[in-house]
Amino acid sequence: MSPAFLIIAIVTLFAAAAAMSLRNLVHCALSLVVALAGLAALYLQLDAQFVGFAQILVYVGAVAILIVFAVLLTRSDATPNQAILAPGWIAGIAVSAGVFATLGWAALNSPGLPKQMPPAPEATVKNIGDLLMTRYVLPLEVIGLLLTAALIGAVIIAMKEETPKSGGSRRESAPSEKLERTDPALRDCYEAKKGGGV
Amino acid sequence: MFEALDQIFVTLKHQAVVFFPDAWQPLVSALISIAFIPLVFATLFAFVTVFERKGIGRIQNRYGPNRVGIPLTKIRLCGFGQFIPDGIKSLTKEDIVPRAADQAVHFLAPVVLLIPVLLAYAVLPMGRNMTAVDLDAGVLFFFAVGGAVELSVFMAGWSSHNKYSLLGAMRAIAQMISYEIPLILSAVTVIMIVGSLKTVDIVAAQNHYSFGLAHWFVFTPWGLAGFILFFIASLAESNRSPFDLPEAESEIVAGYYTEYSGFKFALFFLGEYLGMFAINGLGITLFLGGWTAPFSFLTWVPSYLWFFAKLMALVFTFIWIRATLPRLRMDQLMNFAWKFMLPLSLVNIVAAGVWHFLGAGWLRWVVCSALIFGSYAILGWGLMRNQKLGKRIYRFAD
Amino acid sequence: MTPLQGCLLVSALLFAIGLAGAVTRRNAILALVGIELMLNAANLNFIAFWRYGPNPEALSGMMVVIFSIAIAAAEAAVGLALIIAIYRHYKTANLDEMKNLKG
Amino acid sequence: MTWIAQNLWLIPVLPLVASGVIAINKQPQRKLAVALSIGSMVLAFLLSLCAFSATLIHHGESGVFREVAGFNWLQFGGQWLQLGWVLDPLTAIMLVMVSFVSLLIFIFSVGYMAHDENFTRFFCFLSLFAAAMLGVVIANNLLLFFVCWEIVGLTSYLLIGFWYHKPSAAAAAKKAFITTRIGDLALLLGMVWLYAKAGTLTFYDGGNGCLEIPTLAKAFPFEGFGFVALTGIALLIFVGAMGKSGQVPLHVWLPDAMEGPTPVSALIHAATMVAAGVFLVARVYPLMKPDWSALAGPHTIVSMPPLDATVVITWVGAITAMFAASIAVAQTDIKRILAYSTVSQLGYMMLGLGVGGVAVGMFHLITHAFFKALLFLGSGSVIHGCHEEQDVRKMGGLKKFMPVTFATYAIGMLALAGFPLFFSGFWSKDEILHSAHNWPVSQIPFYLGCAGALLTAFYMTRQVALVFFGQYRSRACESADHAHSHVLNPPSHDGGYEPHESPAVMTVPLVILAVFAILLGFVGTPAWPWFDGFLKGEPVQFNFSKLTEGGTLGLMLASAGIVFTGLGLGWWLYGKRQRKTVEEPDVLQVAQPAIFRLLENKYFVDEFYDATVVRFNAWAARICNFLDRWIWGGVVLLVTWMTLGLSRLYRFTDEFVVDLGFDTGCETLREGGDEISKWHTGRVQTYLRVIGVALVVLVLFLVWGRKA
Repeated sequence: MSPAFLIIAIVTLFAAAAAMSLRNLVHCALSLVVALAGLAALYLQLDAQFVGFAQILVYVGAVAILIVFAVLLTRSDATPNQAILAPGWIAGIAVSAGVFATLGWAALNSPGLPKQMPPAPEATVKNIGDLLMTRYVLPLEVIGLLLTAALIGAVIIAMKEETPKSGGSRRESAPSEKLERTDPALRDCYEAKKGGGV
Repeated sequence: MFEALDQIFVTLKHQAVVFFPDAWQPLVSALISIAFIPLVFATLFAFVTVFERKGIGRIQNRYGPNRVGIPLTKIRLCGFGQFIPDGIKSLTKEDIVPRAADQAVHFLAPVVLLIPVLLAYAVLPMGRNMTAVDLDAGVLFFFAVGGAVELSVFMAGWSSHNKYSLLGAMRAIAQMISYEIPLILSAVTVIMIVGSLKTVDIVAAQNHYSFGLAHWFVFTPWGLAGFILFFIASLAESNRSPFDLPEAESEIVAGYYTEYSGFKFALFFLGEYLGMFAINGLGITLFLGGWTAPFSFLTWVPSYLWFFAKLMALVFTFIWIRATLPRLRMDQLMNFAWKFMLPLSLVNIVAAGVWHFLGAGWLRWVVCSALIFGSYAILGWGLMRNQKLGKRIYRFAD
Repeated sequence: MTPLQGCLLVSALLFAIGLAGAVTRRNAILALVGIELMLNAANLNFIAFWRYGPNPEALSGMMVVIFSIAIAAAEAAVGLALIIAIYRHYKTANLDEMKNLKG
Repeated sequence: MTWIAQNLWLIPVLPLVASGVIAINKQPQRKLAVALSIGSMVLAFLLSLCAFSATLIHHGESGVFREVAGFNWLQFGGQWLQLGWVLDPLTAIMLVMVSFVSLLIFIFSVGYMAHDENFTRFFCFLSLFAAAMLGVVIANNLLLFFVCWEIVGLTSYLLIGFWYHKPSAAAAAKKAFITTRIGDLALLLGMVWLYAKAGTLTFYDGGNGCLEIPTLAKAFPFEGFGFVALTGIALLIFVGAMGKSGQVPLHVWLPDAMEGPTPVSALIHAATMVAAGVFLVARVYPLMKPDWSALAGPHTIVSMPPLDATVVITWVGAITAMFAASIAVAQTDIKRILAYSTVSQLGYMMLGLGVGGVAVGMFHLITHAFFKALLFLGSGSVIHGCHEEQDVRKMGGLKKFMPVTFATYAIGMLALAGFPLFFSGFWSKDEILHSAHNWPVSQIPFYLGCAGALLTAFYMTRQVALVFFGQYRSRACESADHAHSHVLNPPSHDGGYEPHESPAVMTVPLVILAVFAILLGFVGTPAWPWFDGFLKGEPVQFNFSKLTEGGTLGLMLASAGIVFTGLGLGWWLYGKRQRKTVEEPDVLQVAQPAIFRLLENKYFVDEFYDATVVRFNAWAARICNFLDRWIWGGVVLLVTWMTLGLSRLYRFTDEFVVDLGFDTGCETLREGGDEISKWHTGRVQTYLRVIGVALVVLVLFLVWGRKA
């Protein structure tokens, strides 16, 4: 339990809690970014360099942007003045508390967990690439297929049903509309990043 | 003697480090090399601002700044002292924050912009043995931290509660994300060929000569195509013209930093330019052989000079383009990214693979060139035929 | 408490937070965010077990994380697309108003 | 095996392809149709010439030159049914005749049908007919023969009824079809019987053919009265031939068939198809007149050969010849006269086959084909010139209007009448009479033939006199007011409705045919019986003394006398004093009203058939109708009612027994579903909570399971 680990963990957890509890959705998204960045830092702590950077690239660079766009597209970026909690939220809190209790309890009293840290393994990008191309090649292909399907599906779902308005209103329009036009593009980019990164 | 000149900064750093106790030495060396980056590039930024103004003035056949030299003296330096009053002005101006703005985010935005940009320099090899941190996944790291820029742009645009800011931010994000794909995909070709994400390895792979000419990747078909794609994409990534829609003065006042002034604005400005330098540095590392000399008989010139020479050349090209090309329209921008550059970069990856597996010989040159130019011709023909990038249509308010 | 257990605790807490958010908040996007958090908690578990596990050379945990990141990407894309489509249709993004699908 | 014998099949296939292509083309493409059909016929004609020359080359060496080719068609039981074609003198001569006459008549039709809007259909049918006819000619297998034979019948039906908007044409087509059906049925029976006996239908198959001695000897052993079956088969096949070539009593369809366009009458109902019956008899002659001694084998002595089919053939032929000729005397329709003369000439051919063998009958067939085609085309030209007028009483004096037609027609008429020495008809007919005279069985056919010859000369003279001499009796023929004649004949530019000479495309074939009608006779003179030798495969040499020896000369003189008598009589009655008006009664009618009426009404054969066959047929049909309507219909109705009742029963049980149970069951299920669906709130987060609880429970369970 190095102090660095403690600090990072605490920051991450607080950011996550904030992401789940703030009123303004954009603040939530930003603090989610902080939490994810913290997780990436944790991965680096655990000598998983590639995964850490991939985490930043994907989550900070794309998922966060995606969420932010979704927030703007659903017109919910203003601080809501009605209740932010769904009815029956107490039960939810209770359930999640129970889940945490069971998980933590299991983590603490499960015997046979290795006590000390083994030497850092050789986890260079080259090894990862070799493994991806040899042993995990089938999952890789499947993932590629999945991403393609998700890309097409996302585009189809989010496509506007009615034809976009033509004329000057198309050039200088309300942000949401412009975003809706560029919206599928985001998903695309995000998928291609995965392809390029791995 | 030339080796000494080449390694002078490295040796100086060692001299400085040895004064510290051994436990601290790695930390100190890292700190030193990190501390130098902002210093060097901030001065470069200061110089380039003036350089750009003068260059554009030259191209537009007018005087750039040509008065200010060293203060309190008569030395003019043809106006290259201009950045000093500019800096003073921007540091002393009042810092205005709109009442409706989201204070915290509005304050954080420039910081969030600047930090990743500075981080990105950590993996750039600016000379022989002059890489701050030689990460195993260096290029990935570069792109990862580059991704944070979009976030800061969004923060700036959203937090200042100004529709122009929001428009600019959205434009910028859409544009950056769209052009990040050709950027990364064209970099992937190099990574494929070199077989490593380490920037140092990439430079080393280009650091040998035949017939006196360096083996830069830009001298291969796929490398040339990749470099051109990378260059265009980097133009868009750093929001330079003709891709400067995010801060299109004539359309949206100043884009996402409409509501920024004074020091924060200066930070944004700095961030923009540093980002431009960084991405050009990456382009140099990937395609233009990093700090290596183009010709074997020029290897005696110190490596960092080569790096900065190439950097300045690219920056000048940026300025030149800015002074030359008109601004695109949003749909043209998107079409260009998704329908032209993305397919071409994918084809380019295939071409690189072909290059790799055909082995040495004249055949791979033919095949690669045929592949790239054929796809280029087909794409261009198809897009031009149905007028996707056709000439501007004037619409009137209705 | 060993470092592994620390990691596990952190991930458990992260998971719980994500679950709580997904269960309690009204906004669909935040539910999605919570799910992302849970996924990341799971990833953290994988990494931790890979790091402290018997043979880290297999890199299995890392691979799983890489794939799960990819899947999370797809999941986020499609999920947000769904939310946007629903918003277009119902003009709301509140989960407790989307309850037409019931017996 | 010669190349031509290998590829003999091309000859019928070419017109077949032509007709197919024409059939799938659009109606107005006349040029294409003409080009295709005539081109294919030209090719077929050239190929036929190749075949003929091949036979000529091999002529005179070691018996009859004969080459067969075949292929397995379909297999039933253990054996293959083989189709094939044969090339021998008979085939060759028929090929040349058929293709040549067809070619000429095609060319003629181009002019004759020029105004018809179904031009292309006409040529499609014609080509199809030519294909089938050529197939009949080359067939080496009774089955293939029969198939082509039926197609020929079909095309004849189609072409007789070509102007189906005329009720008479439709009726005639039907009549022809049904009448020939009777004969074809007999032929089919004979074929089946032959197959049952001999086990093959191939004519010549190197000793295994059904016409060759070994097979016959095996199939019809002389002991055990095999010859009875043989004669029966032969007679059945002959009935088929009777149907096709209009022998009494199946001749009734042939005169009515003249309703079709004149080229059709010329081609099908004079030259080729009706001759197919004769050709059939000639083809299967070994069955008709078996070589008993060869059948019996070397060591059985045939003391007295049994009667064979040729006797019947002879009698039928002789009667037909006389009978039809007598009818032709009293007809007024130019084409009907020719039709009856065709019938009688066919009778002559049969007579010749019966008494004299293949060569005699075939020789008359060939010559007759040419001059009868010539006559028909001439009549067509006349009809064309007189604006669709067919009544000889309304014509007259045409020789100044259409000289070419007159000249050629006169040649044809003389050939038919058998004018001595210079016309082919004389030689062929004379040969027939000669061999009839030498017939051992009876002399009556000979006398019948002579009477027929006399009548032939007489009625032909009558026709020519009425048509070409005197003056034109039908000025501005208002009678040409049929619906189509206006369409077909716009008023010709040379002033009103004057008869006019036909265009060259029609007259040139006439001339060619006329030439052949003259020349063809000389290949079969008694002095140089080349035709006979050619068919028998024996070398012939010129021997003038043949003319004088063995009563030949006397017989020639006799027949010449008969011919002159007929001509003179005809000229005396009709030529010398021409009739003035159309309505004026016929000379014979004045002289012998009763007989004339009998003849005019064709011995009331049609009425007789109407009274017997047709009525019986109608009555049987009525019986069948009654049976179908009441007996079988009743049974079906009964079954229907039973089914209905049964289904009613089922329905009842369904509604009131089965459904009740299901309804209650479904009801309870639905209520249960309602109860359970209350858990289904539609709120995602509720489900998520439940999942969380489930997770907790799972973990606890695992822990306890580990503990326990």
